Amino acid sequence: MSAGFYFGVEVFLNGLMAGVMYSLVALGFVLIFKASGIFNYAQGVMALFAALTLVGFQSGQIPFAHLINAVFGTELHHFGWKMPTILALIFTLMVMILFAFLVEKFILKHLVNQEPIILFMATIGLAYFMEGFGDLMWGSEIKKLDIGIPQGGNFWLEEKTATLGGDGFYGFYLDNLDIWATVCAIILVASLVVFSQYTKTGRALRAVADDHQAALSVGISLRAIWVIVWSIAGFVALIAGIMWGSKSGVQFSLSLIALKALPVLMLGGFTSIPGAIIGGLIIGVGEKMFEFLIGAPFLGGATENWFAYMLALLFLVFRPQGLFGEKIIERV
Amino acid sequence: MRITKLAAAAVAVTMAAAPVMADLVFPSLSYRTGPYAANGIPFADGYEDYFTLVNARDGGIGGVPARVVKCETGYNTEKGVECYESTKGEGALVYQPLSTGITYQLIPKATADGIPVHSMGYGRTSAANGKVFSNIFNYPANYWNGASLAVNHILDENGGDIKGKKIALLYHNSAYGKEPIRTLEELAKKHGYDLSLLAVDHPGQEQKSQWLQIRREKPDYVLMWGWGVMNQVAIQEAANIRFPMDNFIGVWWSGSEVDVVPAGEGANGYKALAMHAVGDDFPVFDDLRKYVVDAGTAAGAGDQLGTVLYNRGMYAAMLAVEAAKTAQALHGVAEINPAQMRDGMEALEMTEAKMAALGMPGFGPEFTVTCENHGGPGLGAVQQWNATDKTWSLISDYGPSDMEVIGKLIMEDSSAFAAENNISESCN
Amino acid sequence: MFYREAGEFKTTYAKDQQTFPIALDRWGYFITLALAFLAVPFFINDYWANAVVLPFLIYVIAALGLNILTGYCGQVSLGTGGFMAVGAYASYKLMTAFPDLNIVFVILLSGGITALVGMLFGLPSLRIKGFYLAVATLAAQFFLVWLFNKVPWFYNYSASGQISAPERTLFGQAVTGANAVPAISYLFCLVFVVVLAWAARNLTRGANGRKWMAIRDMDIAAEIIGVNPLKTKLTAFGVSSFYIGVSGALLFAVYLGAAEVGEAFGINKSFLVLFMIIIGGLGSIFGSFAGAAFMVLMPVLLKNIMVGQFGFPTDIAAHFEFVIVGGLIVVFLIVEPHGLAMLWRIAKEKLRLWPFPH
Amino acid sequence: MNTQSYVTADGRTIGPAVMEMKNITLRFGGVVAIKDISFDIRQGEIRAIIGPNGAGKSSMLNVMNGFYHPQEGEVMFHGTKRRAMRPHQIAHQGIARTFQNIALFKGMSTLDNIMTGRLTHMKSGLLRQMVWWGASERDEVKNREVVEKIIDFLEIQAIRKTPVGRLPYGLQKRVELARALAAEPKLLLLDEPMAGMNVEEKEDMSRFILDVNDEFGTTIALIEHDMGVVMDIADRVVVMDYGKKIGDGTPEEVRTNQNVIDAYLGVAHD
Repeated sequence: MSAGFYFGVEVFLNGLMAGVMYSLVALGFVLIFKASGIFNYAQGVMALFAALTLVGFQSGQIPFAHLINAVFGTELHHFGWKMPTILALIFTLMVMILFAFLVEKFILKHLVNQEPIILFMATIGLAYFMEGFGDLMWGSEIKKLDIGIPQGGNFWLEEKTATLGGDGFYGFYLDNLDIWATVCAIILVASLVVFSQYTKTGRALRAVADDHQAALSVGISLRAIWVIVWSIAGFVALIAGIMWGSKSGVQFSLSLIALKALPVLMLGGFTSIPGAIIGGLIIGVGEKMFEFLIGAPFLGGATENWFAYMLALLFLVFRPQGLFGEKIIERV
Repeated sequence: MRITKLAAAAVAVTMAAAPVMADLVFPSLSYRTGPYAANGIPFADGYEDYFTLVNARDGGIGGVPARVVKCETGYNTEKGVECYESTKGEGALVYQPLSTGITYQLIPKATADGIPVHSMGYGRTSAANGKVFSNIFNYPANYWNGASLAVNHILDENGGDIKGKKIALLYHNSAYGKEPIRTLEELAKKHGYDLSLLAVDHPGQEQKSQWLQIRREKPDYVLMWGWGVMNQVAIQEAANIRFPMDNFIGVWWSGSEVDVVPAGEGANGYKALAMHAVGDDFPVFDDLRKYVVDAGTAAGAGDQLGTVLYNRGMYAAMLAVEAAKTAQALHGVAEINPAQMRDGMEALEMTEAKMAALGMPGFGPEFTVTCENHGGPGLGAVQQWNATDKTWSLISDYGPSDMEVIGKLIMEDSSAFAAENNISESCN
Repeated sequence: MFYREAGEFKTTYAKDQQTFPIALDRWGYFITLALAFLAVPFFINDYWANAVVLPFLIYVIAALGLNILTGYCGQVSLGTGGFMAVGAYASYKLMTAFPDLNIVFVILLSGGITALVGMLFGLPSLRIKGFYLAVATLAAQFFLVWLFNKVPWFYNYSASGQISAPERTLFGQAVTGANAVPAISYLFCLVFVVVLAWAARNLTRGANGRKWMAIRDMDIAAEIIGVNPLKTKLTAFGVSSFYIGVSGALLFAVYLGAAEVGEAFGINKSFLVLFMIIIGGLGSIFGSFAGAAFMVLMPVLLKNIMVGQFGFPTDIAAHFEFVIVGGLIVVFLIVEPHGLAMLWRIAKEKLRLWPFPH
Repeated sequence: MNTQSYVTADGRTIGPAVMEMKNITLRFGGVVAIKDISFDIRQGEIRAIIGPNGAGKSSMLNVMNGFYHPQEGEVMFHGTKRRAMRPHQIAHQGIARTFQNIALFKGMSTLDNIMTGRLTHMKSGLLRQMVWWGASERDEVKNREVVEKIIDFLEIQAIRKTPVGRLPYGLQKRVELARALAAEPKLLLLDEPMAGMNVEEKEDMSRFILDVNDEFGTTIALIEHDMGVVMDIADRVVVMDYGKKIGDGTPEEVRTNQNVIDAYLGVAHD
């Protein structure tokens, strides 16, 4: 086999890994959409906010320090302690649950039974709000996020496979961070499945997803469900924020990862958790392979952004119900 | 329409005319918010602090206090326009637009208004041709100088022969990122290296494809024209594939502390171009601490002194102050207007003696601005990151760039602009 | 008791169908128009024109366009930024390729070209619906931005990839380029706004508008009563893109003067215009004006209050701007999901009954 | 095939067949919704299709207006075989309908909803619409006059400008009828026009259907699961059960048909 073939395989594998990273973001969208029919544009900003909060706790930053300094002329920065990662994670999770609670109390509660586009808009308003709020709270500098996940090429794999493809091939390259992300994603999806199949709350969640009215009539509190779902989505956002933030540092641009998840959603459907995973993998592999085979050699590169959307678009034209949807029979 | 009118009335109330004061106005179009805030904050701090220092230490410029008018653009072009319009009425002497987009906006506007623009190391490269761009200055160096400086550095490391070497350019897929391509292609013809181009789409969080390609093709050197999150990810990915950091050279906008810190140890040895010195080992910083930070008048938290971008902001402010002084001497008035400021910039001469007197010996290259050449001689240096003690340091002198190649390109691009916009050349 | 329709009986169907059935409204409209054309040009200065009024007028056109597509025809689009870019680059190419072509035709032709591109990207709307379509239009957004960045022909092979609008005149007055007087740029845009708003009103109140709204409200029923869905949706995409293209051309040529595709026409622009129509009111011409005014004026107003009046540091003010605008969007949606236009209508209905409570 | 015209007891003229369904079979996947059904609808008559829930009546109506395409059989309209076409093309041929679950355009007023019924008669060239003055305005006024007649006829003047979402159920049904009538159809299909109504509303609706047929001479095909009212107003009735036709004829004939009686009394099928 030629080196070119193995490079193709390498790109394919890395595409799968990138796909997992996209799926992590897409999962948050799916959870909320499934339970409440809300297309939560703020998911990306939630990931940013969660990561900011995590780093803030870890490094003992004083929230709103800049604001306080500006108003009172003080010189506050840090509390002066460092928090162990695990404690910081727990605190961040609590903040995300509080966030879910506040979102329900101040936004969702007042928008029950509104059209989807209105709810979508509300989440855009929320995203704006969170962008400003996150910056006010934690500052806008780029922060290093390190919770001990190894980064860099997996050299064991590289050495073991170096002899495969002859002189021009240097062994498969996979990023340790991506491998970790994959493991996390598997655990996350498995626990979500267990949660929704085998716990009472999980079953209630599914009931709400199937039919709001019916769920209400058997006494499931819609509002409690919303808080739970947004909390879980906050947790997923935290995981996504950690994975993406480890790579680039925690900064404003982190919120843009939402854009990477949208074609995944189109492909996999807004309501299917397996769809989010498979869709992510297809998008990841598709855009990487396209860039490798066509984009970089013939089109001058940087095709990935639009190709992901075009792929999803083409797919939908031929299968409007998405990957896992059932064929739609129109009735009147 | 009624709501519009109400709001308009409200705006009118809040926009009560600013008092006219005898001072020299220097607007600071900062971007302390938005996706590039981490870069914008230290620059704005440095820019603003230097004027504070000049006022506190020297009693202003030639006896007239300098006033900094702050306006937040968030790196957004339309907000930049709003900032320009809202500050120009206060008698702004010179604009530092700080984003390529805003610079392009201001080139025709500021020219029509007779206000000079100083785009230091960014903006429209061919504005170096003062014959066409009468009000635009981009000394001491521009992107094309930068590309040439990087190639010169590689030439130095290889004893002047880079025939057959592979050089890859990793660039932000935007007007900014594409700037060096033409120069690098010309230089490739001259020096015989192979150039490959790798575009990264905005914002640049996902660069796996590009770095796998670099890993496959094993270029000898990688140059980077990156911005924002693209820088941090690229440096991290380079470390991930164990690319030799010594051979990875970024432009000056890809070479600040915030770009390398997130990658930790892996970034050690990464290089970037420089148009001014780094670190706080200059007498001027003692003054800054004494008159500004300790006096509690610093623009930021006062912890950025000596960082690359703080120094750049301060350097830009210093050049503005020196140009104002030149203008005052030239026209014999202390309270100069924008047109006189423009003349001062055009007659600016930075010598080692001048910088030493300011407490900044060797802080930047020596250069002279002329009516024809608004870009200076295009001198620049290379700096390198030491991840252990977390410092940048210059590893070369301010060397020349290949003006033979660049000059030709500048003439080409500026005359195309002149033709498109019916501009007749001045300086004759 | 002053604001009411009592005593005004419509004797013909044509009168009954007019835009402002209440005399007071009609007068308000004419006075606003007269002020806009006869008074404002004498008072407008650089700051007002460039910081507030020009962007407001230009975004009104974009908002009208998107409102036709999303508000009237129910097809949510996030490709507005990309379509504006088509308008901008088309006007740049036309201006540089045909220096003698009148600027009015340049702008209109740019709109026409955008309409064609819009219809092309509207084709999938026959099969893809709702949020899926919204996300699908992002494909247009990303692809168009990439294309204008990648193919040097679009920016005349300039080294930087930026496009700059050369000076063009109308009746001897510069309307584009740096020498344009604010009053002239303002009037130029105003004429486009008034004509296009009037055309939009006419398009939406007649047979076309009903077809669009029928598709929006229930596409299957619409098809069964004789509305051709493909043709109707494509018309909406075409008309909408025409407006958006004109708006993009004006934004580039008259307002910005220079532009780079990724920065000026990125995804943020798509969201901005969508905000405008939702805050203003979907399916409302007035809403397009109100929404554009809100999104253009609010940040300027907040900035001037916070920085100018209270002396906030500029960065904190900018953060608060996000918090406040985001918060206001949510509050508006909670108070009145149908936007400022509906609030306005409710206010008028209250006024009509005043001073009696019912 | 019925080609002879005749005059009914109440003096209406019933002409030759407008639409003929020939051996229609419709399947969804493996499920057979309609099995080999043939019948015709004659000019000027009120033709009812009745049957219990799930008999395939709505599917039949959907075949008639081209929303579903049958796998076998053909539809003859005005004596010629109808080729496969989209529903909007069929609307242009003069077939209008109402819906079982009201399908009004919720964002529009009553007047606008009814005006949509005129769309097949209106011109919508973009340029002339943009200018409005002149051609478009005249077109609008002309069609508005037609619509106003229907509004008067159905006694809904008071709710002209009301958004349809705010109307009670019975009125919505009436607006939907008005929208279908506005098209001045050659054949009007009514899908359970009386479903969910109380006795009074049912009587009103029956009266309107009869009046429409009488005054405009509109040919009407309606489906209904409840035999009662239908028997009073229909000229001829097709009875369906489990996708098959089990009876066809005048109300009296059908009433005495053993198969029909069995179906309605729930005799076990075998």
